[in-house]
Amino acid sequence: MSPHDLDAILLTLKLAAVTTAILLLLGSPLAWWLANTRCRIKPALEAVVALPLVLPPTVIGFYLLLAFAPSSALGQFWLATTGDSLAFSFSALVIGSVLYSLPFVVQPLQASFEQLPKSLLEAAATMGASLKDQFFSIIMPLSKRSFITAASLGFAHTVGEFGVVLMIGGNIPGETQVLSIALYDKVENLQYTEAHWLAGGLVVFSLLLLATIYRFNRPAAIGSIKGVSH
Amino acid sequence: MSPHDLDAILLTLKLAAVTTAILLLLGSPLAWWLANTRCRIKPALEAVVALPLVLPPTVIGFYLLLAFAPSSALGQFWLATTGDSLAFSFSALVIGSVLYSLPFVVQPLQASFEQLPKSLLEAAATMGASLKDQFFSIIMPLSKRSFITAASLGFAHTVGEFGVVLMIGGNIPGETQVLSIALYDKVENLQYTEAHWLAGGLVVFSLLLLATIYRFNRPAAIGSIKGVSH
Amino acid sequence: SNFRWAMSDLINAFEASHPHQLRQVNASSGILFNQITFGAPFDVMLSANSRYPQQLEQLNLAVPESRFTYAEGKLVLAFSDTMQAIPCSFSNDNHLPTVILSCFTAALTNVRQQRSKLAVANPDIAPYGIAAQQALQHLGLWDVTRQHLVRGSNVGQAYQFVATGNTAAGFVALSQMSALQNQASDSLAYWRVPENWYQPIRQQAILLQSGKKNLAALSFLVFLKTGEAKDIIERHGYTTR
Amino acid sequence: MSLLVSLELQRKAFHISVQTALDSNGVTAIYGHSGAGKTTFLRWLAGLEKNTVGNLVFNNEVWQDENTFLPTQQRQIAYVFQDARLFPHLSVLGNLQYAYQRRFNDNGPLLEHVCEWLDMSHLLENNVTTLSGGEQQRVAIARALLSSPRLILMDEPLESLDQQSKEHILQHLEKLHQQLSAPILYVSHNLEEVNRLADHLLVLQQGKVIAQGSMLELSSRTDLSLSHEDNAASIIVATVDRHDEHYQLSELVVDDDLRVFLTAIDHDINTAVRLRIPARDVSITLEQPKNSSILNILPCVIDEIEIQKSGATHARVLVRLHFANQYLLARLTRKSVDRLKLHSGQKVFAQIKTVALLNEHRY
Amino acid sequence: MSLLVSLELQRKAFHISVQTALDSNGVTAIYGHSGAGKTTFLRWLAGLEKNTVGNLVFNNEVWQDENTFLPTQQRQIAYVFQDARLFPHLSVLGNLQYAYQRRFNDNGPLLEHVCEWLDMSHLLENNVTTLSGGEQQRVAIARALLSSPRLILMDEPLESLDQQSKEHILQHLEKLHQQLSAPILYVSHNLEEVNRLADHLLVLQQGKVIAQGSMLELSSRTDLSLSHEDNAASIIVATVDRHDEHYQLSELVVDDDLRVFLTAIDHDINTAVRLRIPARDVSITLEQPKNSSILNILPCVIDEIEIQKSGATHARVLVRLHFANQYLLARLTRKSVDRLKLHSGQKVFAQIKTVALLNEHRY
Ligand SMILES: Nc1ncnc2c1ncn2[C@@H]1O[C@H](COP(=O)(O)OP(=O)(O)OP(=O)(O)O)[C@@H](O)[C@H]1O
Ligand SMILES: Nc1ncnc2c1ncn2[C@@H]1O[C@H](COP(=O)(O)OP(=O)(O)OP(=O)(O)O)[C@@H](O)[C@H]1O
Ligand code: MOO
Ligand SMILES: [Mg+2]
Ligand SMILES: [Mg+2]
Repeated sequence: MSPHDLDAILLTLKLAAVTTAILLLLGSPLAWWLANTRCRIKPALEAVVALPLVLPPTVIGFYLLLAFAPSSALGQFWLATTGDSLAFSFSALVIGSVLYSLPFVVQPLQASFEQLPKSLLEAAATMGASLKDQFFSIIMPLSKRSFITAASLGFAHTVGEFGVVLMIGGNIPGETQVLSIALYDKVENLQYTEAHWLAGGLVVFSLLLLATIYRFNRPAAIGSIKGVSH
Repeated sequence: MSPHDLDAILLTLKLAAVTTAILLLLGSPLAWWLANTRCRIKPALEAVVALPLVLPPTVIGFYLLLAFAPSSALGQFWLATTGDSLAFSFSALVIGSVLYSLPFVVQPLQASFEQLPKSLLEAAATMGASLKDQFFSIIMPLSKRSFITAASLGFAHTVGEFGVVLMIGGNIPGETQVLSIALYDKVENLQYTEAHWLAGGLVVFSLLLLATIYRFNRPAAIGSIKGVSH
Repeated sequence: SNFRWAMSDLINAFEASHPHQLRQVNASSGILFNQITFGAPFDVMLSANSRYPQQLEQLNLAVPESRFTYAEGKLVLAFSDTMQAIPCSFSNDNHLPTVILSCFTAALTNVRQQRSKLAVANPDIAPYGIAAQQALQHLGLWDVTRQHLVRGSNVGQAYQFVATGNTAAGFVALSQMSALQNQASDSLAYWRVPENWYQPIRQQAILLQSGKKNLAALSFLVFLKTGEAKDIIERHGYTTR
Repeated sequence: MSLLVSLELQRKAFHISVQTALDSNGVTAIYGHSGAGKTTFLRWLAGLEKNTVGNLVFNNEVWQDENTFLPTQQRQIAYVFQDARLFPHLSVLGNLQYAYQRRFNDNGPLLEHVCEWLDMSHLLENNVTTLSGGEQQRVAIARALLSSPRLILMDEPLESLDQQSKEHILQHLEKLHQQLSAPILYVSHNLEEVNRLADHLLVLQQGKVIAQGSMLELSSRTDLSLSHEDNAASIIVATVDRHDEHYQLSELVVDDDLRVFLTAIDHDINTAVRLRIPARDVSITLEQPKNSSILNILPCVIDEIEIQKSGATHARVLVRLHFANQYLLARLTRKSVDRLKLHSGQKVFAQIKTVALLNEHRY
Repeated sequence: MSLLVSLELQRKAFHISVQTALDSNGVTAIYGHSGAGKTTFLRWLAGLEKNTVGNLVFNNEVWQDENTFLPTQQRQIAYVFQDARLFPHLSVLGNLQYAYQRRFNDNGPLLEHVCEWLDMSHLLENNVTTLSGGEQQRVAIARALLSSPRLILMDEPLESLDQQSKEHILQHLEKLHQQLSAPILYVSHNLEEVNRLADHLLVLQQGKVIAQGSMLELSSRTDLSLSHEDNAASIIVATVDRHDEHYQLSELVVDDDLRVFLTAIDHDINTAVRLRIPARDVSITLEQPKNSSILNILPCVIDEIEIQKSGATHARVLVRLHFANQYLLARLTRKSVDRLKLHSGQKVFAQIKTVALLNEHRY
């Protein structure tokens, strides 16, 4: 494994971690709101959230490329605020990944929130728990399984992201060359043996990581209640 | 829009529909089993299911390419059975998409199944409902939201698939040239206007479709029970 | 992206004799072009054709007059292990054009009869794809092979299709064959396509606006024109003129 | 029915160990304090408790032994859970139909009938999630009965109902029970309900059977904690002798010569019925009272006087009276026992308020 | 407390309309049949029912009017739900701490005390999903009390408990209630429980208030359906006069000259207490009985004889007796009324079985 490969792996993990963190922060309240609102615009908003699912990543990437360009409003704003150009930067990858993986975090959370027994929230409210308190003390632990699903879908989808990064990344080693691109590069480079090793390592690592997550993630036992009653 | 584009759209929809159908058929029992088993190998199996999430699509595509080759066991079996080579066929795309989208269907379903009140299944069992009967009469309707999430994630992820198809598709118009590839070609070919139209159409269509799904998909009201009790 | 192997050697040679560090970014020419138009921080572009550099010039994204052909690519027809029998053999030096023509025709017919496919780079976008199309047209086989074509998004993919045995044969770049030989892995059988069957694949380099003041970029372009560089390029299966 | 039971079950600190044979076709009440293991036992009978060691044979059909475990859905039982467990995605009617469409045979009651006597015809279209507690419970009972089971398990089914609905449902349950001829295992800690409904009784305490037998027999035993409950009662058997239309009373004969009156019952003359006489409704006089509103005054002999030990009830004494072959329990103050100088063998009169008599179903 | 209530609420076919002012610091029972709207009313008080039109003012603090809607979590109440609603991801202790950590003030009971008197110290580490029905209910009560609320709402909290635990909890609830000084609204359809616990009563029928007032007053009214229930009782006020250590009895004086005995109570001499006298435990004699085990025999005057109309209860008659300023209800057979030729104004003796008297908390 070359130092470039190591760079790519670290960069990918960093990208996925940052993206997942942002997604959870943004996605949880959004999912909660979507699960509970009776607002008219809800279906529209749900559709917008789901959009990245349907659009080919290259399309998303292409439009992001347009949006990030130094001549665009966003690009100029970014340049003015940070002094750096947005295009082909790590920040650009983060923005792209967040957009691209949003539905993978929001949808499982929303589904879980909608299945959550509201009666328990009512009970918590009578004990003085504010909405925020209810979120952390009841909703989070009861949706643990879905949070883990959401986080791992979001993380994994970012690790595996290819089309968007291909378009907006620029494949710059150490800055925007993530693992999926590096692997693609190896294959294109006809370095099949190296590709096998890298991919094999990724598989083994992922399997171990995932198995560990799932091992320690027994679901909260809402379902198995003997008699919720009386 | 050229006839090729229309072909690509239709092909994409067909691929996504077939893939989603297969995924639901395979994924529901798998998810149910995973949600309920206490088997030792469960975490391992969960990790395997989650693997396509973590692997870049191009890697998956590359290995599929190896697996589909006429010299491989699968390739030979396919050639012997159907008389056609597997690679670059619609079937190959379906196999690839099913593998690639599997976690998107299995994970939301599993999360939902684990949140399902087992007490209702016990009640159904006392009324003579077999496991299959329970599945269709209780589990399915109560997990409706998650089935829709799973199906739309699976469908959408297939529509948006790019890396895998790029590797195993061969870009054959009418057979393996799906929308994401066609769009990519347009962008590479600097046909921006056409790309905008196609992408714009896709966005509008998707938004309308999604909004309609979400509009008619109000969740089953497990949560809002007033008093499940006594 | 067919030039990547030559590029690595060029950079090594360049860095050995110059006090500069270079970073190589590989992608298909079309992607690179798009990225440059949207502000990618690149200084020099080495394209696999002349079209993208010309456009960059027109768009004022590149330094006028800096464009030049650094290499001319060569097309080959490569065969995979699954190609059941290659009907004849020849060497480009000592056979008559008619013999070569009939060999190609026989080989391509054989691919069709095997119900296998023929891999090419996408003629709509990739320079080697255009060349492959021209070669097929020259053979008069374009129309009959069309439904047997598998189109990779670039010549690298076309090569993968052949190398993995998913197509019996494919039009790829000579540079890929020599790269593989360098790696000492299983090499594929291939025939060079006579150069008069397709338009020269002029691979052009150009200095981008952002590289205007970059000494490394400027000196690399100068280096590309040296004999040392040309030797390296030719070793990788290109001609330089 | 015959139900042969042998169960060992361990749940953390809690252990159930039950060996018994239940062989009645009537209602068997399972009585015990909170946490005694009633629900767990019932769940095990239904096949809902895994990881148990035991044998269970219902009417010669093996439901569980070392090799066999008949899954719940094949046991052809009905279960009214302590929580209602209505299906939230179905309407009230949908819930009923769910059971009805899967019924085990056609001997059971019709959907309309069950709706009618459980007073829920007006609720059929409702969403079950909006039902009141009592309504939910009624739907759960209806649903269980509609599957025409071979064995009915009921876990405190009437808790959240008011007295009137309870009464109403109990009456119909008695009738239905005869029609279905499915035995009922009925968990309750309401002694009055148990007395009223059950033919047999199984008393659980900390996972063990501490008493078992016919209701009649158990209810007059003073050595069981049962008789020290606030609601303790004795049960006597009597024969219907005469109906008094005018006063809406029935006159019954106990042991050939003693007569008791109770609110009109619709049993035929000469049928034997069981009467429940709460111990606290029985008082004793030494002389036959005159001009008293109490109609039922039975000459008895004092059989046993049990001074109670526990602090709070120290003021009271349980007295077992004996007339012919039957027993009556009376709860008196210790002061009265002393004042009247009551002692075993003494002849006294037991005064029982007519209205305190409860009629019983077939015996 | 003062609670000003004006509510209009429509749920499909069901309509609640309540206008009332509750101004007691004690326990107000909300009584009514299944589906009367008790739960819905309680939920509205807690702020859990949306889409209502109404005004709600608690101790001069507006909880709801046209412009205001104070969210549940700011009302500082406690709610014991009809279903337990324990948090499945927390242990028993976790559930208790959840409430305790969020308590509204420090006047409430300590965690250990509540655990002790609800008899759940041995359950603290348990998973709530494995608790028995009664255990769940106890945990739910404990959890509600631990938040030291300003107002306690309880929806049939004692249904799944056995008599003994019920008794035990009621006693502590009475004590705690004095300590917390938070008013309690208590839904129940158990008349005995209501009589026992409540100072005030609100009777709901199909979403309307059909009676409201002090328990004392309402319980002697024969025009309410209340007095026709099986468990109907009158409530009288008496003063503790003497404690009889030996017999564990207390002697009370009613209206200066009449004496009643009951099982020892621990109230001080001269405190006024309420006594509950179930109508069915009262019998009438024309002469003073002698040598009877019944200790309580009160000379009374017949005030009113109410012949009941409904078929099933046609055998019985409700008689209101009157002594000094207080009323007693007696349920007799019509036959006895005729036989003894009972009529208004007649002087009779009411026999009350001592043991049937229930002591009441502070009045
Ligand atoms: N899985 C378990 N783990 C630990 N304790 C358990 C488990 N299941 C039951 N128990 C305990 O076993 C005892 C008996 O429970 P069960 O539900 O059978 O009681 P019950 O007689 O039905 O009581 P109730 O009348 O209150 O419903 C309880 O103390 C309960 O906490
Ligand atoms: N959202 C709703 N939609 C339709 N009907 C409703 C709704 N909410 C309540 N009801 C009806 O209102 C009536 C009163 O319900 P509520 O739960 O208040 O009764 P309750 O007095 O608590 O009865 P119980 O003693 O059985 O618990 C019931 O008949 C119920 O079906
Ligand atoms: O420019 Mo390439 O190497 O054919 O894509
Ligand atoms: Mg129980
Ligand atoms: Mg209610």
